[in-house]
Amino acid sequence: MDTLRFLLRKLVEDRVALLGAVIIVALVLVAVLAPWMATHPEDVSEFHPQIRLQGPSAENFFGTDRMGSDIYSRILYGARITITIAVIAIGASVLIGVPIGLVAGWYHGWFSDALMRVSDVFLSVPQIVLAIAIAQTLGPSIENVILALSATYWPFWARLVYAETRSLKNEVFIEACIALGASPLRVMTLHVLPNIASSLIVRTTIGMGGTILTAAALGFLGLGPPAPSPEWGRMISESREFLPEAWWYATAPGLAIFLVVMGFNLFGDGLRDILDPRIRRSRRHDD
Amino acid sequence: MTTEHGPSVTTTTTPRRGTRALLEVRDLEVSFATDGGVARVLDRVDLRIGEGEIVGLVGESGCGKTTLARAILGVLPTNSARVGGGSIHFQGESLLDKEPDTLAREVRGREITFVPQDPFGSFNPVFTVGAQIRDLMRWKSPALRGDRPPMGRRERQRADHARVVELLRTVQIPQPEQALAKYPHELSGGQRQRIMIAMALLPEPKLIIADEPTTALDVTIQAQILKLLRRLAEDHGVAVLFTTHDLGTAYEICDRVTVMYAGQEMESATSEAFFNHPAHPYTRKLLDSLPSRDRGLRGIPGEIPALVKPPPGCRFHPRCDRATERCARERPSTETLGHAHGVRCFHPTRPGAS
Amino acid sequence: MGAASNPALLEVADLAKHFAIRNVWKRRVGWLRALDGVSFSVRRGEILGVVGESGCGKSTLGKTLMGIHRPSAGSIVFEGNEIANISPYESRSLRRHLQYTYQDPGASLDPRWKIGRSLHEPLVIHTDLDHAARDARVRQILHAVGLPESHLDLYPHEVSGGQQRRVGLARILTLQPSLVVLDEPTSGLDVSVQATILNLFLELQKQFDLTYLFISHDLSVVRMICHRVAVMYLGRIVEMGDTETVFARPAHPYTRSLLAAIPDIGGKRITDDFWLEGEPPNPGNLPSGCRFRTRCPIADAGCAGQEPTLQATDPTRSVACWKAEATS
Amino acid sequence: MKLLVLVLNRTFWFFPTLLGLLVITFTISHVIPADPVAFVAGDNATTEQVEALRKQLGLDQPMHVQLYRYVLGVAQGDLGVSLYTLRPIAEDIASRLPATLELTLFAVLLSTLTGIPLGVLSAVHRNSVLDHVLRVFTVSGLAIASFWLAILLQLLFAMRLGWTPLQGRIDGFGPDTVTGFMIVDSLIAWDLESLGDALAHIVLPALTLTFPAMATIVRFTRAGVLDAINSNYVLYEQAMGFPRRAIVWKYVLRNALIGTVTQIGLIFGILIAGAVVVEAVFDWPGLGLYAVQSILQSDYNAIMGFTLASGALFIVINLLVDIIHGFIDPRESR
Repeated sequence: MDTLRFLLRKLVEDRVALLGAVIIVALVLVAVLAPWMATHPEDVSEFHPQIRLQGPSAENFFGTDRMGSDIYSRILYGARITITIAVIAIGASVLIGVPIGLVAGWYHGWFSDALMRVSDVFLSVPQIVLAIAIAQTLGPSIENVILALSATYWPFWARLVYAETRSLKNEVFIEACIALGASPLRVMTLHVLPNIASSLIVRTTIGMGGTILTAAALGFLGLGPPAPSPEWGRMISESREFLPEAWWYATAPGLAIFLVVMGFNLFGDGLRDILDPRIRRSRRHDD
Repeated sequence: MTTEHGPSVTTTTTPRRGTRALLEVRDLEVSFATDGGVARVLDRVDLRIGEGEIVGLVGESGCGKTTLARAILGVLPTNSARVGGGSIHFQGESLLDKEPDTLAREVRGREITFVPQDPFGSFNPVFTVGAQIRDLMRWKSPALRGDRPPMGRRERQRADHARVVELLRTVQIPQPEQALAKYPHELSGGQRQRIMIAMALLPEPKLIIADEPTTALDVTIQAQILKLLRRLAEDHGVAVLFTTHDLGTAYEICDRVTVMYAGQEMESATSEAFFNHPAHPYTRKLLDSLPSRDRGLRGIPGEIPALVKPPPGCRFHPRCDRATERCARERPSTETLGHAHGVRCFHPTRPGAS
Repeated sequence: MGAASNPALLEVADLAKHFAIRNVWKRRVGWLRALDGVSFSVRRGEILGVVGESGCGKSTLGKTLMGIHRPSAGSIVFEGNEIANISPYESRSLRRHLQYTYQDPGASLDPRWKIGRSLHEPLVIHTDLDHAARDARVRQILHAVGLPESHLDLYPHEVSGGQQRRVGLARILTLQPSLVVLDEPTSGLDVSVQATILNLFLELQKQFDLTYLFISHDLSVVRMICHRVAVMYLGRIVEMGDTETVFARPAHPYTRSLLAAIPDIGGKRITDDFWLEGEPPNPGNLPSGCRFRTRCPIADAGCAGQEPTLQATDPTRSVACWKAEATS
Repeated sequence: MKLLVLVLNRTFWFFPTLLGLLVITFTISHVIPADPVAFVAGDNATTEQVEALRKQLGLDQPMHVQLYRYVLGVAQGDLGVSLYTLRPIAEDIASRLPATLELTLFAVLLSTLTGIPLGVLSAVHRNSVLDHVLRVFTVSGLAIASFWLAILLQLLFAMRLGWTPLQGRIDGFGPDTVTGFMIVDSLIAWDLESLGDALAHIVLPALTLTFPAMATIVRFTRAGVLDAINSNYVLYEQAMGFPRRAIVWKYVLRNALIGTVTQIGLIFGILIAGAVVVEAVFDWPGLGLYAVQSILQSDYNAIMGFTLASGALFIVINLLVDIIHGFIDPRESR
């Protein structure tokens, strides 16, 4: 409770991080309230070819697309897709990566080495490349994008937790717990995990931004949820044929992606400043 | 007195040189901005170093000795520290009035050099020792001084190199050429500190500021380094400001000792007077707290005050058993008790009294 | 010192800890003998000092005793039970009365746990006491080490260095240990605080019937409070005996140089007097025979052959030096 | 010597990692149930035709035999044939590699040459206007979708202003191929017209890629410099009166660069990832465009070949980074 209040106070002091937080909250609100906020909620699946490619107006705030659907309404519904993909994919990566990193970091031996080698193999390809391969094989759909992203992103958390656990193992207070006769499970869950939580939270927040970008890129390449899904990357891809005349078509979804990713990055940066200067001690080496 | 503090200190070296002031610090005030508020880390501090004199600046953690050393060098952290008043005169010139660039070019590394506390982190890890010494000589070679006959670059480099090798031998680096080719992490702590001392002597300075130079070292290595530092300072006629938290080390090499407490200097005297006839209650208690079979274990009750909200007046008064109301009100001015023995206390132990 | 007749609480025999030196291929290219055949016993009620410079293995000794390092050889018998080679978790019932305090007790506390919770933890691990019973015990110990109860709600970084040491002590005292390993318990403390903490050690020893293994590099402190002292050099004990004997008539040349290196206010200045040259050799590549011979002023060809073992020179002291007879 | 051992050690891990990657891509393409043969053969193919094609592609064999053949093939530089064109994938990739390399190297050069000095300046003048501007710049560099930035740049510079070509790598035939790098080849042939044309074509895609890469470099350099500035050796150098300029641009920078260099692998990851979409937008005939075309044609084999090739490229780059790191950091001893 104390920590939460401390966090909130620091957040209010750091304007930039606060801006990030506001953007994230806004994104969530938009996703939840999309049916009520949208001016043309039916346009997610309905077309009006007679008013296609209209510029921004009082009726269509961000103009209309090639099918005559209201871009503003589609952007709002797109937020749902973005949030779903990012939250589930990152959640799954964390759930897979954290235990693996913790176990590999705590124990020494061939099993730990093997776990880390496997994650190294995954990290040896740029994430989007592997995600493309997986998403392409599975076929375009939200579920498959989530699967592709989880499969490619878990090694990041495994690596992070592995490194943090290894360095925490050298910390005196962990050694003191071992000397006191605490069980490995006790040390890992009650001492190691809480002490790496802050860097985990920071990386996860920033990771959200990265995942959203990758998901959008998959959508742009046609590997995301199929048409007529209002996925932001797909909308930008559709707009290309109608440039430069229909400039609004690409602008709105691009700005949406930019704002959301920016929100997560700013918030993550702010969290880093707040959480990281924790009481870090110099490690003493054995005499 | 003498019975209480062991056998009398006999200084074989009578106060050498040291008659003319090389460095004079007066009423120096330095504040740091911290999370908790403004901390006045130096509160109207006086310090005097005579030519060729080894002066020990002694005090416990947080007493401001390192800040004073850095203030003299002009390398206080620029974003948090502020000099609030007072003066620093070196060879009669005010250092606080000099431009930062002039200070870096003409004083630091030339007239005043530095031996750091941490020989592990004070070498740049990614350059060889030789490369770092070459750079030092490029900017600070004594051959570059105005009063030396001009030399060609080649000629100067050759002379400098010879001087480097010779000095490294003097500080007992057995194979100087090989040591120069090494990276800092390939040398032991003792070797690194020896090279640091050589580097401090290379520019032929008037004053070396050695900030806890033996704290990171083992006792046998510390003994070697102290011995070396004292001999070299005497041979080269260079004055040394030696900060330490260890009264024993100060006893070993200092001609004079100044003791500080919580940002105020308390007492300043020749080693002989300081260890035999301490006048300030803090000095006496500090000496008493050294482990000794005769005295047993005597600590000083209480804790060192936080500098953000220090006690008014004499900062030691809350832990002092001689303190009166006046001590909490005003800071004592320096009272001279004997030959160059100054004490900042309303109730000092006067010579003769016991 | 009155403890001489007491039975041994801890018996250490031929204890060794060798760390593998590996190259980039992770292949072993040598051994770093941090601890190389150390034997001693600690009697109930005494304070045994272990002194030496960095790299002498005194910290490795403490950590091997605690089971943090697995010994490469030798035995550790505590209260009659062999505890070498059993992990601290598996042998926790045997080790409950053998506890360890860290050089920097602030760092030995989880920075995210309040002091109160950290003080409860040993009892949670070792006993079935409920919260109220634990709390009573914790408060009692807190009082004994001279800390206010309000400290239970503070985080470690919110208290001073001297107080952190008290917390560190309180944490292990909750388990009612018989032997406490104090690893560099005064390093980093100001002298004015040091004396207070040392007095606390002595008081607690009486109050809780403790035995101490006092590991320190500070010889003047060791001289003040230890009954017996063991001097270590590069992983071996080179001299061991009653503190008075060792300090008054050191027999090993290394002990003599250590004593000569301590500044002695009012005494002879080391800047006039100190004679030991050079630095310890690399512990991964030790000289043959006596490991001190490369720095020893009295070493001769004989010292390069066999390694000397501890031999009693008088009833209260033993020395590992070929030339001890000639010099003591 | 130490460095040599390091290089050997790193090289040693190259093959197991690549093999692991191979197994992963194979698993993705073969274990996941989808019948590429039916797709390739088309809807009106007879069962016999499908089976014949299956046999021709070796897909009738048991899984482990297929994996064995695949590995064997890759070891000989054979990535199989495209399901769409039936051309050898390895040849396709080899012919497109120079275009991607030229683009990414150009971007790396641009981003390091600008990013490092800017990172140093923003650390040295912390909290100045420059620092704040750069902070906004770096945060947006990492938040902007590269395909969107590419479209915006096209919209402005190619469509509205007409300063640069809209897409492609060169107009006309270009210089004779020697290295495969248009810019280098036109310099070799001293064909200034082609050179100008090549530069005009590369500038927009390179800028798109540079933006996030440069943001990363600025960030890491800034953090590294700040770390170094607060170190004891800088205090020592200041106390000994070393010139400020030398302290920053020689002593501090060298230390900060060690951190930045380790991030170059990461930066190449950003670039290769960016190249996929950016090449698609600018119709740049490299690996990325190849991948995107293969996606549209559902050419599984080609996508696997692309994955493997970019993985290998990425591993090689990280190997090089490690070696450079070994050179500039004398403490390296892992």
